[in-house]
Amino acid sequence: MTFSVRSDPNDPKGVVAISVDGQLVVSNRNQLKEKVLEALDAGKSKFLIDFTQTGYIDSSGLGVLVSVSKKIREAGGELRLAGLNEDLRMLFELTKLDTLFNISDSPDEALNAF
Amino acid sequence: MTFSVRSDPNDPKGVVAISVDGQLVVSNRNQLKEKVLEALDAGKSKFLIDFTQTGYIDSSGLGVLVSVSKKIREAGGELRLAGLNEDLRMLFELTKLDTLFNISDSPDEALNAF
Amino acid sequence: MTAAIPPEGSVRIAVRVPSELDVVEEAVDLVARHCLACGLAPDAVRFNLRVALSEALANAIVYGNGSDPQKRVDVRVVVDDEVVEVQVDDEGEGFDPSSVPDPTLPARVDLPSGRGLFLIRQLVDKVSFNDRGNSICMTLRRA
Amino acid sequence: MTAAIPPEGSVRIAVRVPSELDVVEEAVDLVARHCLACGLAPDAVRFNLRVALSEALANAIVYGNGSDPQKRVDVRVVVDDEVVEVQVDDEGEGFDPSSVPDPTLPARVDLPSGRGLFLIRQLVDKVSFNDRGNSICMTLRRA
Ligand SMILES: Nc1ncnc2c1ncn2[C@@H]1O[C@H](COP(=O)(O)OP(=O)(O)O)[C@@H](O)[C@H]1O
Ligand SMILES: Nc1ncnc2c1ncn2[C@@H]1O[C@H](COP(=O)(O)OP(=O)(O)O)[C@@H](O)[C@H]1O
Repeated sequence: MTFSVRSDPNDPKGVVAISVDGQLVVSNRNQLKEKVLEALDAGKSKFLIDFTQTGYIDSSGLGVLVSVSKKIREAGGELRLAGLNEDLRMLFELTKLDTLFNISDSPDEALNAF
Repeated sequence: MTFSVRSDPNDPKGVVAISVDGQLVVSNRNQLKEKVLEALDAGKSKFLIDFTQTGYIDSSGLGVLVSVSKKIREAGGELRLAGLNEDLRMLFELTKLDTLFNISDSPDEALNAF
Repeated sequence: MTAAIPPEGSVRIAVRVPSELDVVEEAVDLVARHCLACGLAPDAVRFNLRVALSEALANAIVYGNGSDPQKRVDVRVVVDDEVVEVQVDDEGEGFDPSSVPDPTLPARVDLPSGRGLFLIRQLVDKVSFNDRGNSICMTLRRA
Repeated sequence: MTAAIPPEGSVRIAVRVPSELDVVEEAVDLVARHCLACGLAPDAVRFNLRVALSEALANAIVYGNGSDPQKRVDVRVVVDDEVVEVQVDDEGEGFDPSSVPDPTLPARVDLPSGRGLFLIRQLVDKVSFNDRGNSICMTLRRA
């Protein structure tokens, strides 16, 4: 399992937290997209993608984040990223994607910000 | 340091115990020979070579054991080998050198046998 | 990088990879392990090299070989005291890397693709292609 | 084992070693690390492969290249799902391996040398030489 999705039934905000365990790359990025689309279909709108357990992300991983972010925005929802280590944060900065995403240091910080 | 030589001043038998740490191979076998020759020159005659900390032995390592064993015998001394793991013991068996050497399981057993 | 044996003191690794995206991660892991076996600093191997090689492999498989299972991708690595060179060859027609637009331009930054080569250039110290454009060589300085 | 790229799914490693006995241990370590990176069982790599490769390298350096620092020893390793092949080439005149006597014969068992090739043959699954005798190929079956 590369992605684990948690959604706390007692959370009044109804945030869907997806944790990326391992790599977010060309071979598994579509799984992430499906998880988000399923949750959107189920009426969810607040998403946290947690990279605390992530090794690396390739350009197609970054690409899927761009496209799910767009889907979420179109559905009137909100996406936050959290738990990026120094290397991962560098990828967002190099590609200027840090300007496109809401990036929090920790998952908790992101949850509080919704 | 590949070889450590211990000789307990309180040991009435005066055994010289040489421990081979790492490999006994073509690049260091002469050091072992020198240690034995020095001790023979100093009047020692009982030798224990301890392989508990040894990784592998190559054919020139086996060769140096054959030649020091001869030197020790010529000087009227005694050589015992100990602490050979399964792989090392196999080398002695394959080459039939197990018939040439006194091999004890543990260094203590060897010390008692002198 | 075409001689079978590298200069003294350096190590050469060659791996042939099938044209399937599913093997990219495994191939990257394998090459990374060999780089560690050569004594490369774990940090540089862990991230920059892995990401750059993932990009190059994915491009070779998808654009170069059109995901044709009959076609192969060859990875050659040379590690010496100073650098790691990673070359990825595909069996495709090649392309003109200078024609690839900058993905950080305001008009492109929200596109879902087009960041692969850009990332490679940012993450390694030197990138070169053969004339045809079906062979990329990425150089990372050690230390 | 001469093609630059091995068949799909296998890994090829090439190392050039100077003709100095002092580097044998380091070269053996390096090759062993790469074999581990290929997923070989640590046990087989730890002992049989190390001892056999030490012997082949020492022979190539001393007998093959006469310890001439201008001459090189080339080590090529191919690891696939079934076997590890380790080839050691020197620049010497070669020799006739069938002329090497059995070191376990009663008359030879107490000689200080002559056990290298014998050990290689015992520790690996297959040994072959080129016609000239300056290239030895040792094959170990995996698992
Ligand atoms: N090995 C290759 N063979 C042919 N074309 C390639 C190759 N690598 C890259 N390209 C071309 O360069 C373009 C940019 O690639 P890249 O920067 O990796 O972004 P992306 O893969 O997201 O399109 C690709 O769309 C493709 O047209
Ligand atoms: N690469 C080589 N080139 C030339 N001669 C070799 C080579 N390898 C082995 N030989 C010959 O084979 C003999 C036996 O080698 P070996 O069994 O390793 O024992 P040792 O190295 O102790 O003599 C050597 O003495 C040498 O004459």
